[in-house]
Amino acid sequence: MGSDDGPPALSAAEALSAYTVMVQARAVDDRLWQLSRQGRAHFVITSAGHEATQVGMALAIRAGHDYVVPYYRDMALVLALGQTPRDLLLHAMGRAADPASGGRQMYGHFSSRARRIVSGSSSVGSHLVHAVGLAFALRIGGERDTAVVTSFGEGATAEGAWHEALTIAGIQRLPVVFVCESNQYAISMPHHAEVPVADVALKAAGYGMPGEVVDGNDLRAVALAMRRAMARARADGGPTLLECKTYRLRPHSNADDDRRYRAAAEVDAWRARDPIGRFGEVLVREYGVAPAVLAQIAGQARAEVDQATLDADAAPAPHPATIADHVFGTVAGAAPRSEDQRHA
Amino acid sequence: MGSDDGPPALSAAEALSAYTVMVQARAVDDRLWQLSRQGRAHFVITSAGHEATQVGMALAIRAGHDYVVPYYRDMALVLALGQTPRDLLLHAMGRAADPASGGRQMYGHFSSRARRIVSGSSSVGSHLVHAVGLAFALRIGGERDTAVVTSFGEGATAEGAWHEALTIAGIQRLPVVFVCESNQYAISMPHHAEVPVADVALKAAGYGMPGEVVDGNDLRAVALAMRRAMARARADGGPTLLECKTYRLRPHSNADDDRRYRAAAEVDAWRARDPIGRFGEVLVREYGVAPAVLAQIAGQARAEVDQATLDADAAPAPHPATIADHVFGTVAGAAPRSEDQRHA
Amino acid sequence: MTTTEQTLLEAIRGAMHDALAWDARVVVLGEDVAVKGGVFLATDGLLERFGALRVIDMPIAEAGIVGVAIGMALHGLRPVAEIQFADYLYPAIDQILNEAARMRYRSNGDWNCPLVIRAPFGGGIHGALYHSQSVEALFTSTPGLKVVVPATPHDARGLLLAAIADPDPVLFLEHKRLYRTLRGPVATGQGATVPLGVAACRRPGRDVSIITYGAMVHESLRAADALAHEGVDLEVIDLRTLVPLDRDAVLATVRRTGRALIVSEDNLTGGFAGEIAAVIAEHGFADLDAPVRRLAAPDVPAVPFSETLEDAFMVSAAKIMTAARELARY
Amino acid sequence: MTTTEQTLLEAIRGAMHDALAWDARVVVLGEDVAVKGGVFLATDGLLERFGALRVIDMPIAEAGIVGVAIGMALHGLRPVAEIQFADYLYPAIDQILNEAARMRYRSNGDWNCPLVIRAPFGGGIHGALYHSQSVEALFTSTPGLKVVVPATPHDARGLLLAAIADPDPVLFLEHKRLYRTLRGPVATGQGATVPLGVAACRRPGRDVSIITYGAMVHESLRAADALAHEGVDLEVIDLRTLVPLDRDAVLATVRRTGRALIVSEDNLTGGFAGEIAAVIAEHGFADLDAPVRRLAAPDVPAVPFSETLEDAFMVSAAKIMTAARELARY
Ligand SMILES: Cc1ncc(C[n+]2csc(CCOP(=O)(O)OP(=O)(O)O)c2C)c(N)n1
Ligand SMILES: Cc1ncc(C[n+]2csc(CCOP(=O)(O)OP(=O)(O)O)c2C)c(N)n1
Ligand SMILES: [Mg+2]
Ligand SMILES: [Mg+2]
Repeated sequence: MGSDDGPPALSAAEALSAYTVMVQARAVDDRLWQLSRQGRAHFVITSAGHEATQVGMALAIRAGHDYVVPYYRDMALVLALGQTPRDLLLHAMGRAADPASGGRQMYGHFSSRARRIVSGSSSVGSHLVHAVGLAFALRIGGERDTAVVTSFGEGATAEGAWHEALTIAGIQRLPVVFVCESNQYAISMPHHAEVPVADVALKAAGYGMPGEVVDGNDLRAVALAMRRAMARARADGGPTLLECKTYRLRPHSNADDDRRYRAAAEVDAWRARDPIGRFGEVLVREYGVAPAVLAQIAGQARAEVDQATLDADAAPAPHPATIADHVFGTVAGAAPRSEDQRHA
Repeated sequence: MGSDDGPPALSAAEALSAYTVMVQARAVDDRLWQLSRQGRAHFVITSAGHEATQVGMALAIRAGHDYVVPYYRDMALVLALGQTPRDLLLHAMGRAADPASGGRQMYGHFSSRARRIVSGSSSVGSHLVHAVGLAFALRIGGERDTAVVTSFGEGATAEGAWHEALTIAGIQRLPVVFVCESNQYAISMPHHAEVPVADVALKAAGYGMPGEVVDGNDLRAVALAMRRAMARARADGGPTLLECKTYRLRPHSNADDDRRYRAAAEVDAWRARDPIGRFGEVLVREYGVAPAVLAQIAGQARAEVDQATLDADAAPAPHPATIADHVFGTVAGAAPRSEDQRHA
Repeated sequence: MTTTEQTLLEAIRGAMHDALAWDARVVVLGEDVAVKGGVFLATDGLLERFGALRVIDMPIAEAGIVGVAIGMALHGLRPVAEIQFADYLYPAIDQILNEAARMRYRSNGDWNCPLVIRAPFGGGIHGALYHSQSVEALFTSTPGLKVVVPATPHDARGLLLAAIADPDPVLFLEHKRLYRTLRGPVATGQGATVPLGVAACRRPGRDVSIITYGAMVHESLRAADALAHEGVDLEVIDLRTLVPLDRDAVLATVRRTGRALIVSEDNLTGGFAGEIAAVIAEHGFADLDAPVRRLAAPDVPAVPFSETLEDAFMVSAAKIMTAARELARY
Repeated sequence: MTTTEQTLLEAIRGAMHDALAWDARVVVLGEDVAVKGGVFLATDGLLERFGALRVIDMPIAEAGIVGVAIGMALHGLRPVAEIQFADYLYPAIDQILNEAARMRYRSNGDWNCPLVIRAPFGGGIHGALYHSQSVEALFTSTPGLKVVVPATPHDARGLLLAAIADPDPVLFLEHKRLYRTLRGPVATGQGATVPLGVAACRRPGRDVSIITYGAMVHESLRAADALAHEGVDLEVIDLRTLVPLDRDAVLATVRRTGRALIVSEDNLTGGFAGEIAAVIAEHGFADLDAPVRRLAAPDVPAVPFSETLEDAFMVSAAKIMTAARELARY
């Protein structure tokens, strides 16, 4: 159901636009690795291979309405939610105009209050509790028909904070969809060294919520499962744990050498199942899209990324004098104090 | 199997000695509440109601051989492992001779290195990881045929550290038996506000280990389930999660007023199922023990506790000059340093 | 504005009650806070008055409690989370310091975390190692978090209301020994907040400045009364807020007396008393007629249970008198 | 005893290698430490040499890693746990401070916890808020835990071996910027440990004492070399161990120069520099010819990413020169 062999679950427009975002995401990822090799980006963390999972998720999210609490690998997700390649390049290069953090966080820490994309730290697993709190707040505020989505790797499911988030969501039956981007590795460690069971989805049973395994390289399967889970959440039917099985096609980050811990043959086998190529074939076969259209989309993505790179390169770095901005907000009615913020 | 209606699973000697410990534990508990009302014990935390669970556990533990990592409610357990009423009263009164802590910890923090009973903090759920580390050490050291037991309330299963302990034990298939003394409440909060599923045992599925619900007020049922789990652990068959359903018959501690959150009728209903009375009936009915013997056991327990109270009362408090002892150990080969330990 | 006599506990409960009543964004959450009304009854009656959506019993998951409060705050609520004892803040430290304190900065001001974390702390109540700790030193080194320690019922109410109104995370440490033993006048009414970051002079004096906070304010005042008979005149400064620290008040008192005794219930090494001493050493050097002195608990891992050991641990009026007398004579 | 040239990273790896080889009780555990050999390759090759029972890949569960190490230590092993970045020590703080540091004391000496927790810390490597933190201030206020910060390859090896041999928990903070950039002679051999709690004078000088640790030792030495041309003679003290603090060495250098500049990579308020300043203010008052001065990072929540902001954050030789020059002139 909803897999590559099932009936088309997406309209042609949805399918084409999803494909476009996937291609765009890969083009941004390609560029970042290039910039890293050139010493122009200090930190790169890949989303290559996760595009079907992330863009599939976005197909069930109403951007700016539902809250999204992502993790560092979710570049394709935030693109699908409306961030632009330029936003991402500004972020990667640490520019003042970086919309995620004004150049304060390293790449992969996506954020936009306007889009309800929540700022995260780098601490694995620490953000799910925020998703649960947002869902609680929606209930308290009586904001109906809205859900919260949060994502993480399978390695993160070992963290204590992960457990506390699912426990609270389960007890309170809150409108949260927990999406595991289950990519077989946590940096170097294979699934069996990170997770005591074959499927992360099996963990759902301990939290009183449904758990489901999805082919994370199948855009439509992800979209359908996500829509079911989001519908349940919006209808006050409680949380869901979705495990999207996928694969990270590149090293963990630019600091990683994945040849130390996995065989080239394994990576190659997954490359053959690249979610973008796979969905491209679906477009041609089932939606009757001409291969030339796909080539055009790829070309346009590259051009956009080129322009974004130029823009980001030319954008100014944050001014050193702003270093102590936004430590605290302004207290209403308080007189400004002379306490010096800078001592260095 | 092994329940009140099954075949006798314990020898007569085992059964009688188990009963004796249960009675002794209740007598100590009674005394502690009395001392608390008299202002002679600052802190009391009850084990009343948990005796069958705890003494049943002990029937599967080889004292001083298997490690035990208990929690604050495990007084009957440590009695069964060889602690004496005098030890417990010295502990409750904070005497220098308190074997658990030399008067440093409040009552309920049992410990004895000689007996392989591990010192705990008051932080709920923080001790299970130590049990896992001990089990790991046994494997590394090649100490076979030895297992680790750790216990906790159902409320503790919400803690992150609880999850991390079970995750690591599950991944490594370590010889640990996790025993939940599932007593329906965490201080004031009923099971459904603490645990997202009906049975804590259901959580085992997420950790790749068997989970089992046991009637925690049935000494033999607990002993049998524990023996199965310990046998599995000792044979390198991996960890087990055992949930012993029971009830705390008194307030959480002397600082608690349980009338604020539970009905007297509920407490009374459980009082009727008191594990000690219930096992006493088994002794009479199945083991042919004369009721007078039970009365004698009770009398002897009271006498022992009286003597223990006198002893503890007369025992000296820790000397103030010892306050800075045991902050650090002695470094082999290091010259003593003049660094002052006391500044007050 | 009316004034009533309240215990510290009543003042805190009243502040939460009124905040819930006045501001629909305020919610209270924690272990045992709803049905039971809190293990110290600090939230007693709030569930009945405001309902289960705003007074929330949470499972035993401190990181979860603070993390959920962060999520609520991100949506614009004003959560007041209780951690049952300050000793159990540790499992939530990642959420408090890495998440709440750093949220505004890391998002360049796009997000903020207006939440309050209340926790009873402090010793002298036979609570032993894990129900007696002074934990403030763990929280005063991360800019982005404010740390408040009220010493009077009036301040407890006023500072808690200010903390709830504050746009940033505030750790609010309540000395549990004072909950019921301390009574005093409390100004109620919506305007009666006490601003964060402003110390109070509890007793003017000429000879030695005592700089302290929490329960030690009262030990210090007792010592001051007793020493007055010996002709030693102590000034007692109650910091009220540790972060932001009222450096001006600290330096001003040293300027007046030339002698500073910092009194802390925490153990000495690495404690917040060191920060105060450092500020004086750096910026009040020329005013000092004697070395700065810290009076703190001995450097042991935590407060032991038995009365003999607990007494040896706790800083008391008597110990303050000895230290202040010595300093006055320097 | 032979001496070889090694980087800081090689010295640390070598110490673990040799400890594993010499003592069957030693085990190494952490995330990615076995198959990958650590994200910085600090444990590279150890799995191959010592096997999967002694070099253990652990899931992403910091409280679990430290807690398991505690359990191992209770049984008599000597675990060396790696936390991948010091920024991720937070989820393990309850285990480190409430459990490991308090185990010996709470059991009246019956149990002890001989374990080492290694963690890369520090900024200047474009690691941003969560890969650059200086976290020592969170760990220096709880007696029962030792805190070590080596500044040279020789010390890294010697202190790590001493930490592994120590009967109590030790937090071992390694400055990641020095891992590969710093080379130096290292005495190998089983006896070449460096005792915990003893500072080193890296450069004798007459005018100003710089008291520091970690990467700031090298910035300070650079500043000292440069200032020598201006006729300002700096003494540089490398604390090496923060707990226990070598108070004697701190007070002795102040006695020699009369001027103390404490240099810290951490932000100012609440940092460990305050403790050092306080000790000097209390016990070295009579020796001071000028106020104690702390040079630290600005009070912001953590190190920002972009180079402009990171440079503004980091204390550098240039900033040390300015501060030392001013202090020398006082
Ligand atoms: C609390 C914490 N511990 C460790 C790390 C270091 N770290 C960063 S990513 C990562 C692996 C995460 O694996 P997984 O959750 O499976 O996500 P993936 O990267 O595979 O998408 C680790 C260990 C961290 N960032 N935070
Ligand atoms: C980390 C932590 N949080 C909170 C507490 C306060 N506390 C002590 S016992 C308790 C309830 C524990 O309930 P449960 O685990 O079910 O065990 P029970 O007491 O019912 O046997 C709580 C919340 C604590 N000791 N430690
Ligand atoms: Mg992964
Ligand atoms: Mg319970």
